[in-house]
Amino acid sequence: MIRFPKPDFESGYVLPETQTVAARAAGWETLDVVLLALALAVGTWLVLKHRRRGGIVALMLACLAYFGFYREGCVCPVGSIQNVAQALGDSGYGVPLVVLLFFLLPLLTALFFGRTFCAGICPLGAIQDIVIVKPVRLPAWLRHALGVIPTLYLGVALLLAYAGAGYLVCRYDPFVGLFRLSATLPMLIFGGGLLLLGTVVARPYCRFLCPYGVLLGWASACSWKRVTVTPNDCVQCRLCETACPFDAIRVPSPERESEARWSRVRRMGLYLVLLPALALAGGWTGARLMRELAAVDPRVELVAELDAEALGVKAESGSRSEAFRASGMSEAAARAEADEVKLRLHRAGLGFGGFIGLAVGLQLAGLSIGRRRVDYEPDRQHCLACGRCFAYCPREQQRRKQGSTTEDTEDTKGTRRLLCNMKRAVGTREGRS
Amino acid sequence: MTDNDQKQTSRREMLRLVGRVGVLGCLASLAGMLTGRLRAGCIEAGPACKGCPDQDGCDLVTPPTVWQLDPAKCTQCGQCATDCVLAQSAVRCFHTHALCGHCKLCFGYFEPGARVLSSAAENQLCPTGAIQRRFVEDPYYTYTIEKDLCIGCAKCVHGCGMFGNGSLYLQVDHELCKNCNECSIARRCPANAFERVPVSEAYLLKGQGEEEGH
Amino acid sequence: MSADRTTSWRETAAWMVLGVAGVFCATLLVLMLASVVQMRNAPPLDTPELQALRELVRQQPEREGLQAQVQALDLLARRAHFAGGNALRVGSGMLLVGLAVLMGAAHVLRESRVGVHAPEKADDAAAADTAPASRRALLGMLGVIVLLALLIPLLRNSPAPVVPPVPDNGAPPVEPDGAENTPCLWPNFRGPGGLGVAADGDPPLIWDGTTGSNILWRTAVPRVGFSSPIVCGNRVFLSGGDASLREVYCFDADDGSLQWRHPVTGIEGSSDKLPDVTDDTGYAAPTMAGAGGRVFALFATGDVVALDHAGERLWGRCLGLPDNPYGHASSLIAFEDLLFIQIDDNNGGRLLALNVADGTTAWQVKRDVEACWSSPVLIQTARGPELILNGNPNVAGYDPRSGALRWSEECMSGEVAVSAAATDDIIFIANEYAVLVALRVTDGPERLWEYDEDLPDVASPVAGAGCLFVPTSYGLLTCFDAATGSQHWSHEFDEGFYASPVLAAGRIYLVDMEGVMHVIKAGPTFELLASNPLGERATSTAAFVGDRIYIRGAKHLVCIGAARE
Amino acid sequence: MKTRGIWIVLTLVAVAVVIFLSLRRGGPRVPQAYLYDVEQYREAETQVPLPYKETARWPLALREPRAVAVKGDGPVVVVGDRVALVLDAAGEELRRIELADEPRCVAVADVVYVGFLDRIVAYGLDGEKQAEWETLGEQAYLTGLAILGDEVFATDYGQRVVWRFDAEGKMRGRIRSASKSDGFVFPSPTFDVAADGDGLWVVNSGRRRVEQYSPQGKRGTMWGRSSMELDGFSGCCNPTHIAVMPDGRFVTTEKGLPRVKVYAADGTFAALVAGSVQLGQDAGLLDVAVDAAGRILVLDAADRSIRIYEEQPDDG
Repeated sequence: MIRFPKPDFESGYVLPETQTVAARAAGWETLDVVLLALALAVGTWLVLKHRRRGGIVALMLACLAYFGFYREGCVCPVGSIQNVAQALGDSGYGVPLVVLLFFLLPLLTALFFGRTFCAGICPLGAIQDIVIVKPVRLPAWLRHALGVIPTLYLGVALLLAYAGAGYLVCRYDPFVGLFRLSATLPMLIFGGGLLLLGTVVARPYCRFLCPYGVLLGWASACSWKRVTVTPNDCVQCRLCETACPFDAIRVPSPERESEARWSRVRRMGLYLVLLPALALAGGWTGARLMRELAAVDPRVELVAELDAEALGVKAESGSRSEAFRASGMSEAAARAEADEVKLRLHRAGLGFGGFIGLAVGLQLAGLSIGRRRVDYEPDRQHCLACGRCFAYCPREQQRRKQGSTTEDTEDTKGTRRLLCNMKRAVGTREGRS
Repeated sequence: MTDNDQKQTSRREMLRLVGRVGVLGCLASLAGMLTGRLRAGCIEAGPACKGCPDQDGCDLVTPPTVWQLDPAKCTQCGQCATDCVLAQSAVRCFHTHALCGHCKLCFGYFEPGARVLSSAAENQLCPTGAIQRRFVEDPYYTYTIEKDLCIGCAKCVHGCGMFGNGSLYLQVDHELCKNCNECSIARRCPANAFERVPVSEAYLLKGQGEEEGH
Repeated sequence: MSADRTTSWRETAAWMVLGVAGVFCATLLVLMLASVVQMRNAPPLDTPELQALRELVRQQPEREGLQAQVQALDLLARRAHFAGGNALRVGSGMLLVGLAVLMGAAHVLRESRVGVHAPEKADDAAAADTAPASRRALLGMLGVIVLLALLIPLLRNSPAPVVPPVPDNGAPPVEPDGAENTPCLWPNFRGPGGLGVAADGDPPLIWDGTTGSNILWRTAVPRVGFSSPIVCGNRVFLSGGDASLREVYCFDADDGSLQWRHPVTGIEGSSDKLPDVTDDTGYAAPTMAGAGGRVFALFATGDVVALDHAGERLWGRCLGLPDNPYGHASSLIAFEDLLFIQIDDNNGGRLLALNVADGTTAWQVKRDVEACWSSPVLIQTARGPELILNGNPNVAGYDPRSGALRWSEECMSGEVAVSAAATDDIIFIANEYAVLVALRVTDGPERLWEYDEDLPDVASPVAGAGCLFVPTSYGLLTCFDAATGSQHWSHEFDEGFYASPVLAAGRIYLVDMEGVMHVIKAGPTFELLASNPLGERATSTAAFVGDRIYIRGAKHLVCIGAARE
Repeated sequence: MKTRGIWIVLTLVAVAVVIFLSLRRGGPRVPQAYLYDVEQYREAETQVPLPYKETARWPLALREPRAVAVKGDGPVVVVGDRVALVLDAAGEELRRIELADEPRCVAVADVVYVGFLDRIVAYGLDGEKQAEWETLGEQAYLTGLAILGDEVFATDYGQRVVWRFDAEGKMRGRIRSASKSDGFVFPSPTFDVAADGDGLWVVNSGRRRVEQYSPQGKRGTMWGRSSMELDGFSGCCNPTHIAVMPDGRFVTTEKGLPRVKVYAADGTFAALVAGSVQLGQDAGLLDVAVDAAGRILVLDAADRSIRIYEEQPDDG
């Protein structure tokens, strides 16, 4: 049954079909996953076995070109956390397998081999990595303070996705606009600003914003294998001390302790006693924060608009309330839905805030433990496995020399320079003592 | 001293092992939960189930999906033209000719109140002149959309839907759409007309066999 | 030696490239930003000139040359739109290449400097000393987050949600259709539907107007009136007036400050002749009504005005001077987009429905009744909402949308001033010298029970909790079983009642003429919970919104509520 | 030196955040040029007097009411949802006739003629099925019925003809346009017919006019002009329905800008009965009938009701 019979054309006019261009075929998505897995494998090999920055840079540029500029940023593991969270909260939403794999693969890699994904595969990391010009060292206190932000961001983003209120991380992805050569002005300023900042503060998004980095960091903290500065044993030459632009190399603990043991223990005890209070404060803050943030949900937005209209504030054309009235849905149902979202976020915020409070409390307590460290080693959680420190280590230079021919390559040139430096450094130290 | 160090090291290794197993368990149960639910049947009304009458035909995992907008829900607010992350919106006007009345006076083409039915700028509705009007035979005309010019503002959709048969409507054109994880138009769409559809049925074209009531 | 020379040559080249690329990128960036800002602020397709010209063509289609101008401008605009987009695309590509070159040069420069800086002087203490600072920083960060959570509501500067938008799941069945769209929680005389039942909230039990205990504010009302307050959002509206002027007042519900007063003057068709009114009816006896961001007021002169919440008049109209022995007293009630006015005077009665948008008459029905002073109430029945009008001699139900008379029952007599009470589809109606009768209205009026002693003549009854409470002007309050009409209890108070009782939070609130509000448990056994003096006489029905009571005394508008600690 | 750098960096971040937040405010606005605007025509409706008032509204217990007809001062018949409702003059339901299929149009004299997609079925006012007429073919799509004398006329949108039947359902002939270049055009299914002493009045909606035909199919006068103004027919295909008043005037309804209007017997605009303010902006097709007392019955499918309009001098 055709509702509109064809006009009685006599000239033999044939109705044209509506032309559509097919979406990118599903096969391509499979290719994305395969390439991701391949890149992770190659990256891991480069970082743990090959140990050369050059290879990592090559991989990074390749991934930036493919995942960044060619695939234009979607879907990326950073965003995938929200799909997973939404699937947990909304039984009507299914995560496509591709997205699930994008979420899992880098995490699994981190769990066994460290943050290879950050080192050379993530396009967001890569674009920041290539703009590092003159990294400054940030003081530890600042790193600790800013380090809370990603966890917070992760929590907020996950909760909003869980409640179905949208994908915050994707919305405020600063670099995806650069990959597409098309961004709104605010996002352009945000992304450009981060890159500008990134010339002196290395990878600011990765370290102080990226929510997926938090998960990778946790996984990496208990990884099976990991990046080391030196291929075998540390000679304590201190040459690698300034090698890391991300301040992720931990130096050996001093011989004598700056603080008496009992006072440290006492303070740790105090923080442990304070834990419940911190968790409570966190919970209260989280609940409050999430209730406010519920305003970004379209359903809550609609009710806010209806309320505003009831107070006599005219909504502009094309508003949610206008479309809502056209849909004929009952206002009570809309309100119930919005209340449900708010309640859900409120409850989830309570739990998550408590968790943050707990985590920060534990970190505070942990800062009171004097952990003994004898060698220079990368921080398990924060090392991005970029491989910059390798070339600074004299033992590494030795290893490479033994393995390579006598050709005067860039590497050996660097080694010569470094060994010379090392001698100088050791000389000053001896001279002082 | 060394003995103490070793003890400490092994203790930490142990802790790490526990942590590793814990994280692994978390990830495995997460993956199991998300795929297991799909395996158990269909998630209700999810993209996996689109187009199959019963649950038997469902895929075991959710197929890749793309964004599309449901013309039945669209209110022609005009935001598709401004809210896309792309400078040129991926939403464009589509035309189902089988629904078209082939009017001489087309309200998707002419300004309401146009006095002369000519293609002069002052008579045309489309801000970019993206609609082509051609004479077929008395009294019928045909209208086609120049895709490259269309900005997806839905002005013509509004006119055609209000006075005519609604043969003009908006669709996400997958030639342009980047398939963002979160579609920025979908987020602001006042009518919640955007949804994810399986990549195999990427368009919701009007007039596909069904008879609509009016 | 040779290595050094190479290095310096590379360095020089890198510096040059860096400089050129830097200047190139900076220039491009500035140009592109300017273009983006311009496209954003003035989209070429949306130039005001083009819009104005198109409008001109529409108005003066015959004018020569206009069309050509539009066409030329339109072409320019389209070109600018598409060219702008293309330029930005090309520009960003070029910028990207420029940045790549810039970064390449910067890296070459950095490479050439690697190794120049030796590790810094060792200060072993520094490593250990970071812990306390980090601890402080972490705690500081926590503080910042908590502060942020506290500040966010302020930063969002949204209008404070003054209207608690919560008709709970158990919204009262008497609430008329469309009430959920209105922000007015006490929209008219005797609250939602005009039935004297407060939807929710827990008003205080005890206060004392003479000492100020649990009195939130008390504001003088400029002109007298027997009308009751209505509450929309965080505003309380009242009407007042005397022979010289009739006014509408708006008070802030939170602090009682008088927000504005609107003199009802200059209404077309309103004559200078004033009606004959008695002192205990006055010029402002009808209570106002509020709906959809508007409030409406009617006066004994027959003038009706619609105002917005800011006090601007939307329309005003004179319905003609009512010919009424005491003065017009029937209150307003609004439903959907109609405002209902019952004018039963010596000329016979009529029921008017005015469009709230412009005050035009949507429909009007004639009523064959004597003069009366009762107010319409709105109930929900199986066949939709129904407007119940008490009159002499008929009680009648109307379809509020069309004005069609659904039923009518002859049972009243005397000077009818009492309005109906209702539970579901049973209405209770009474008047002195007539009868108290319970009518089931769905299947034609069916008399359920009757009672003919101790009848009210000013205050209206209220139904709820399975009971019907009937006050009289000589101080007797009687409680009946709503279903059977059997009398549960009866209690004589010292003073009589002109104000109507309100059922709120399972209690009956009833103020006597001396301003003492009695709180009685709403149930089949009599239990006087409290008697609270207002400090002045009171004859108007109070408004109950949330946990507060707004009541008009002889001179003041008073807000009763639990004082905040 | 080092700390100063950090503070510079922090300031940079803060400035970036502030700029970002300040730009976020407001969100993108849709340019005026992208919005479809017919407000001035709606505005025009409010500038004219409305001599007809809606005196009653009869709610219908139908999900999708399709058509309405009235027999002089007698019963009103509404069809939709596979049922025909017979109402009295006050809107009370007298009878409910179950139908086998989805009805499209209706006419009533002593018999109720219900038009389905491709055929007409006659029922008695008592609800008894009297006759089922022959199908009009696969292409048929009936949209309107009218009774003239003892003959029944049906408009067929699918085949662009008006069918002529005798009371028994025997086809007597068909009315089709004389020439294609000046004939019937129906971009959408809006093809209605009404009858009075002068013959048939057929809506040629694609040309925005009403044409008079003799029962034999000879075209007589025609009236109506295409215009967005109040006195003309707006849109691509209006009017959608027509009815003739006892005094020979016409009532027409329009979609797009929903309007019910009265035209004088010579086709000049007489009055606006109701416009989009009264009917709502999203009213669909509005069938219309007029009873012997001159009451206008408008079937408002969106509101699922019949609106009764009566001429009232003035309410003072």
